[in-house]
Amino acid sequence: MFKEMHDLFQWAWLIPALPFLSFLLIAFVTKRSKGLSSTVSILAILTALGLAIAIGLGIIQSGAELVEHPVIVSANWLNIWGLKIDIGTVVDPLSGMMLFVVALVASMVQIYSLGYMQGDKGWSRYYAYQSLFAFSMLGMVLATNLLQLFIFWELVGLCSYLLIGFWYFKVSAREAAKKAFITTRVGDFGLLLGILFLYNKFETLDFTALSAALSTNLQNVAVVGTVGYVTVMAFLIFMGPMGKSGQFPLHVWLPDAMEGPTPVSALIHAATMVVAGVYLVAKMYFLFEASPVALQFVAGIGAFTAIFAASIAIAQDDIKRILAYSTLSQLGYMVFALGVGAYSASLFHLMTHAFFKALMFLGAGSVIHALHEKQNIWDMGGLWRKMPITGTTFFIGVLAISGVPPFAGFWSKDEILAGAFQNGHPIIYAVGLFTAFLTAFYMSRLFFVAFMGPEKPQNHPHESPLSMTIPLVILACFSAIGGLAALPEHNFSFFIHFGEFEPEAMNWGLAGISVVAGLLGIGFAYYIYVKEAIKAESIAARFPIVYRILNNKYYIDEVYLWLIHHIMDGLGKVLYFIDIYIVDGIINGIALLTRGSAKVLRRTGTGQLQTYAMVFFFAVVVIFMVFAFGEGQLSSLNPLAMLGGVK
Amino acid sequence: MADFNIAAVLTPEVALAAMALILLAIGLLIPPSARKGMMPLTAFSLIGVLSYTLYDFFYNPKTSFLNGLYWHDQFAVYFKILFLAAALLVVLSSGGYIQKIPKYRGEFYSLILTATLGMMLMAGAGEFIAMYIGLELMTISFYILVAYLSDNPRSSEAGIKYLVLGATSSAILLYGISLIYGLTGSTQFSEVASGIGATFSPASFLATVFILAGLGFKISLVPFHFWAPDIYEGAPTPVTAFLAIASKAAAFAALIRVYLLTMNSQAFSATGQTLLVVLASLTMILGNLMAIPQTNIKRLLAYSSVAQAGYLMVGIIAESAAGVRGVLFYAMIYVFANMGAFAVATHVSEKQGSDEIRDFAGLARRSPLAAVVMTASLLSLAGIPPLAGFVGKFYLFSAVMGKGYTAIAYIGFVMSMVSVYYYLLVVKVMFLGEGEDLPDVPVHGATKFTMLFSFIITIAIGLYPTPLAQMAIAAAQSLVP
Amino acid sequence: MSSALPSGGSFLLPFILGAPLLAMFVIVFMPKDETKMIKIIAAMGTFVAMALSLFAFFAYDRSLGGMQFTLTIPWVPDLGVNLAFGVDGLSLPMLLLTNLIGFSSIYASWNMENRAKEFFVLLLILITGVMGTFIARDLFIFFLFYEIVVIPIYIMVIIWGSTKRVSKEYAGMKLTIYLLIGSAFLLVGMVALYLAAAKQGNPTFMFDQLAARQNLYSAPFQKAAFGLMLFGFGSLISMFPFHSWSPDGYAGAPTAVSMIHAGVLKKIGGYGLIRLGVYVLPLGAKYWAPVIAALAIANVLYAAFIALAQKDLKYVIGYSSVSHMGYVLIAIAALNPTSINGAVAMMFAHGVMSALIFSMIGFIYEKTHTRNIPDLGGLAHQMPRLAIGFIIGGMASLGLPSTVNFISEFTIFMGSIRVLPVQAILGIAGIIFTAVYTLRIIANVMFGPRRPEWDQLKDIRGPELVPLIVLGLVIFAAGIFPNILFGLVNSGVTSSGLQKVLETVSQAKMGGLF
Amino acid sequence: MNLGNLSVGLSTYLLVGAMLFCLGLYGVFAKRNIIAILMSLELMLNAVNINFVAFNRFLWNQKIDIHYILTGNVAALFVIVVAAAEIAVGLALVITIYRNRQSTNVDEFNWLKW
Repeated sequence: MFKEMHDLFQWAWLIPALPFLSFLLIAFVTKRSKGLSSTVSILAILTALGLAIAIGLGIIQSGAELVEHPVIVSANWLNIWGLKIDIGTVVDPLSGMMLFVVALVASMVQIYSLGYMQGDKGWSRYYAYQSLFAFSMLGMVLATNLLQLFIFWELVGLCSYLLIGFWYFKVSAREAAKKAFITTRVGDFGLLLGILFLYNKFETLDFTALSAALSTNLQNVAVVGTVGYVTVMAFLIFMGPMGKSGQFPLHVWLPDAMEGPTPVSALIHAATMVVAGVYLVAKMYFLFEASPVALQFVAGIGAFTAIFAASIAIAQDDIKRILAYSTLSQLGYMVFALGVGAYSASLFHLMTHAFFKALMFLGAGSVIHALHEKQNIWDMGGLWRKMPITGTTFFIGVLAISGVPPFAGFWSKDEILAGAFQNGHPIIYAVGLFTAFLTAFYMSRLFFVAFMGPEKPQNHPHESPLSMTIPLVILACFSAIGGLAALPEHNFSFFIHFGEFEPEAMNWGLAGISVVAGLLGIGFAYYIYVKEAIKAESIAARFPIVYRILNNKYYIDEVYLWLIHHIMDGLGKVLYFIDIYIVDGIINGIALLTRGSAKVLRRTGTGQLQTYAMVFFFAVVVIFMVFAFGEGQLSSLNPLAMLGGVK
Repeated sequence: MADFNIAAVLTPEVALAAMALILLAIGLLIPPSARKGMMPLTAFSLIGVLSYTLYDFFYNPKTSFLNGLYWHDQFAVYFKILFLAAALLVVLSSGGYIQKIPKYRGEFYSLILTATLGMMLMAGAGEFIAMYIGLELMTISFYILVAYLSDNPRSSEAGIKYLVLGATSSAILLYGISLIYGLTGSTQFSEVASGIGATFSPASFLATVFILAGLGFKISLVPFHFWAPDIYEGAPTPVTAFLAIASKAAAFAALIRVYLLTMNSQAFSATGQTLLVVLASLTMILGNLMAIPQTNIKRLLAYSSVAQAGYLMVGIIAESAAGVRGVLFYAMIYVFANMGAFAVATHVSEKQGSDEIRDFAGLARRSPLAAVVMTASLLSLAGIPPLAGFVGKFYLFSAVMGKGYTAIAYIGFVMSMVSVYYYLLVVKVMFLGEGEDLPDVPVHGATKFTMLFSFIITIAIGLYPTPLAQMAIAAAQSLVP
Repeated sequence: MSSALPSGGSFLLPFILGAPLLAMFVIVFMPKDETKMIKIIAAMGTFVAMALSLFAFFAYDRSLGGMQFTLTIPWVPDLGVNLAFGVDGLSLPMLLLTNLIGFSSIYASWNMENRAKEFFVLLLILITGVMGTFIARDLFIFFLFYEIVVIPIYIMVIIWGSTKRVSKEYAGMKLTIYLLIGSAFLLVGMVALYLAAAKQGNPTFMFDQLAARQNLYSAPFQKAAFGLMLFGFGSLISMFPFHSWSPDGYAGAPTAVSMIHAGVLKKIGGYGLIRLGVYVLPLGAKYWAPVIAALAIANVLYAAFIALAQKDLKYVIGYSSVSHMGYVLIAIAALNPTSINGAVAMMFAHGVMSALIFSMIGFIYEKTHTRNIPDLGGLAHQMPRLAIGFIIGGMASLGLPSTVNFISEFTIFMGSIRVLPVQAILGIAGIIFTAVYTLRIIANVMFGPRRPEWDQLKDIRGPELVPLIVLGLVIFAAGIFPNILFGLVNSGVTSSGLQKVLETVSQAKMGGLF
Repeated sequence: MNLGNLSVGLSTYLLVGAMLFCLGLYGVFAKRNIIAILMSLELMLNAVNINFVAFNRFLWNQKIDIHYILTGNVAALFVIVVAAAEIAVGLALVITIYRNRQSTNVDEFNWLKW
């Protein structure tokens, strides 16, 4: 069984290669023909999806054997003195799951875009970027080593940059793209350092080899140093995820990234790219596990981000921004899940979140499309009636994220909370639980305000075309039933786990608590926004400072901007001043001195012939004096002539 | 002792003297309209002598006559080649310029030849009085040549300045010679060396200083350089060229012989060597610095030639065959580099009647050849590869560094890069300036030949210095084995 | 003279050298109104050189290593100068780089009409000179070629340059004199080295001979001589604080000169430091390494910060190139084969990148007549192809993976973090600031609202696309398949004896963070 | 003072020579008239002549076989000839410059400077 599958797995490289081919085709051949471009791109990603599904099925069939022995195909990429890097593909359940999720969401988004991007001038460019993104993301998922992962990691960053700034003529989009790139770059700085230190220590970047090296050397203090060394490396590696997955304090770019086209937000900034950080931590989990401090840190950052972002989401009015903060919050969930040791739960949540968050973003896109680029939820209302498919699927998404059984989010979120509780992190559990409540609250708020309530007369919404609704329906199905993967005997955590596999039974008690928290949130929102029993405005009015802080996202953007504009740019200006007037000034000063002294010396040529004669004779006398009286004394000065160092 | 073959030793000198007299006579006899032919005549006779001298260099043995009064060695012949080549190029480039002088009387070429003769005597002299006679023959010819534009007050002012200062310096030189004679009873270099031995007295110091000052004046060593810019500026441009190139080289020929045979550091004084290092450094520094603010091309070249004297002194300080080779090599390429520059200056001065640098504006457009030759020549003077000057400087400074003097090498290299600054100012004017109101100045005939020849030699030696280097080493070894 | 031609020897390199030279001579004798023909001939000359050097690049036997395609002709026997050509893994990439950029620079100047004849004559001299430095195996010849290039640059800057913050005359003069003063010290060092090597007779300038006679150089001598070379080559590679000529010079220079200067000429400094400094004077290199490392950090961070404060496009890239050269310097200071690999690759990578971006800036300036960033904006509307070129250049500049720059930087970091962890970390921090200023100029120049005043501008097309295609292709080809480049460089580092030198040097512990 | 004890020896001649030389130098430095300067130059050259002749007479008055070695005297003769030539050219130049400038004052010969 495994043998036949092995042959299939060797072809995994085709999955990223197809979109790449499509990118090249669009860029160099079909860019003038809109229809061809999108066809090529969608065909490529659908084929990739097919392959991904085939591989996924193959993985399920291979069963435990594959879990123990991932299929790795690799070739040399760089080979110089002291640095040898391979590039290849790894097929294991984790990468198989990611392949499926990425390919699925990417194909849905690309199909959806057929409707959403209708009439946009940059159509071909859009699909070229989409293909490039699909290539990069799929390539990252298949990476066999850290450097390969980093390369694709940066490439998805590039695609994110290009797609956020897709409407480059919008100043906001341009700035958001820049911000996204630079903020993640800060994280990448740490990641790069981590990679360097790791290679430096273990002479390899291969995940399996690293894992083996670390486990054999962990006891050997002489090689690894103290645990502190591992901790430092783990911290550095974690900086990458902090940037990419928008963990506090590098989360600021993600809400702004919503300036891109909504399908892009769905694909990149909700379902796939932003979870790359989680994926990386999962891949490097052996490193984090070796350092309890680092794990603690990961959990802390994750939990804080979860509640922090959720609290901001409550006070936002922009539909995409609410979703963006929700994404941040959910990413925090995944991260702290990893931190508390709920490895499979985190990745499970990664998958389910991809389904329902992509669904909600696409739904939001459908709404925005229908309302001609209106994004403020207070400008919407009563949309369910006009847009039944969008409304229904969106509602499924809300239920899923709120953790209402049997929707997908319930299963994954519950596992995370259970993991936190059972692994002895009560505070984090509490935070997670409260976040679950907040999540349900603000998502319901969004839903109630935008889809229920009175219609706004100025709006003339209509249901979106089939190209947009079909992906919604498909994703809604996955959001509804995706969580059931937790149920069978060979369930999700059988395939994707860290260390020894220990099947765990559902803890229905804990599950009940989290369901209650979710329902509470929904009810609360219903009470405020549908029943209007308590006026939202009055709450805001009662806590004006809190509201303002939340509405302004804790002013973190402002702080950063101040730092950038005053500290960084100011330093730049100061250094420039120094450069011009001191470093260069010295040079110019020497030049000026030379020219000035030349001008002065020039005056010695007075044109008076008798002066010349006198100077001449005077010089003769002086030289004679030196000669006559300096002999002996002066020759001791002779070495002076030899000064200069070389000799 | 008295047996010597005059044909083997003195042919060039005799031929030159005869030619000078013939030209003088012709100039007096033929009508002014026919005097145009005197330039080619002079040039051809110089070519003839030069060819013989070249033969002389490679095939005639080292001899001397009158007890070493006059030497015929490769060192001397090398310098003769140099003087003759310089004279030839000056004559070739001066045709048009001299024709335009209203009171042109034909003795110009005769004087050039007598000056050349004087230089040759200096190069060959093995004795102080003979050297002095050569020096005065050269200098007196130059007095007249400098003041040749008798209607031009600047020219005559330069003449009188040169005369007074030159005579003062030669009086000082002579005083030194007389002291040497008093100390040793001889004026021959070899006997003087043995006579002075290793004994020092104030008189011997005084004599040395006086002789150094006298010759230093001719090579415009700082602080004896003050005359140079004034005289260079006032003199007719071809004369300036000859003065800058040949008279300086002649003084170096004499100085090398005198210094290496009689006053070098073993025989004389380590202090003296330190002093020379200081003077050479000062010469390089001040010469280059004062050239910076100049606006007159001749004055600029004058200061630059002061600086060049400093570089050449470096080779003497090395006191070795390598050093002398450097001086010889550098002096020869200096002829061509300077000659290129002066040929252009002469040409512009002839066509536009001006020596101001600003009048070179747009020369790259008006006469591309002249601009290119000027650029190459100036850069060769600065020692920028692949031009000959670089190799020359390399020889000089590697010789002196081989002796352990590094500071002077720093000064020399840095100052030659500083010199690029003012050379480039000229280049800038030629290439950037528009010069809309200035006439086109196409180059023709002998002038064009001079420019092209200097240019090609400058580049050729820079790219493939071996032939000249081997001549120079042969000449140096004939003096310092 | 006994300079008979050697029986063996490859004439490939002289041909490469001769192609642009021949084109130059043809142009000299052409009427100056035939600008079209002049450009075509110049392009042909450089194309032949590029094709031949590509051939050399792939024909070079990497497993054999060492100097190949050698040709040695005794030139000045009494000095020991040989006209010796040859390339190895260190110089061949530089040779290829020169020709890639040279070829592109002809096309980047395709719209040059003002005094075109002189321009292309000087440009071809410049290209030949730079090429000569890289293929010389003899120090004397190396130096000869190096200084050949200085004067054409000056003339080109003052005639075809542009005056912005500083006048072009000032910029040109500063560039020239600065580099020449640097080379004066270099020359002193070179003469001293030559004399030291000739202590026991047989004077020579051959790099390998000089390196083989290391036992003749005492440690103090090595320190002093390396110090001189550091100053000379350091000012060429714009090492802090000797960098101030660089931004002014690039800003004043015409496009082609900026391309060649930033692209390859600067690299002569790094190349010289490796070939002559590290290879011949390893003890000196070790002595000075901490200083180089410290200055390199200043380069990286200081220049990156200053680039943030610039308003003129060329100044941004000028300071950015100062900043990037810091990486090369760190690599040299780290003194191990990995980092030297990275240094050479980085020089190649930065050369291609900066040439591309300078050519794009050249087109922008040519079309809009401004380089002031606030005056520009939204050019992607009117000139999408130019925007693509600019973005590719920018992405390469900030070291995006899949560009050759990334892998070069990575190699440098990998090599240097072992020995100089603190400096390396500071240097790596530079990638953040590089990203900031690069993305800022991309955003402010290419993106943003459409500006009607640029509506009449035409996108780059036809010959103008050549720099983008050639250089862009190289950036990605070498970035995606790094072994193409690194295989060669590595063979150069490991086979030249350099590796051995470096290993001896790095025996002594330099201390570390962990 | 007993004049009879005053022997006229080498040092006397040298002293006279030195004094003449210095007088000449002083003239060159201080005189304003160009003719006077030319005369001062003559003084300097004559000082040298005195030196040469005195040295020959007192120190190096050798005789080989029947020939006296007269180097100093010969040198003096040469110097006299050269000085004559120099002064001839000098006077001619003075005439030229007087025609051009209507002056013989060296202070006014300063058009060429800096």
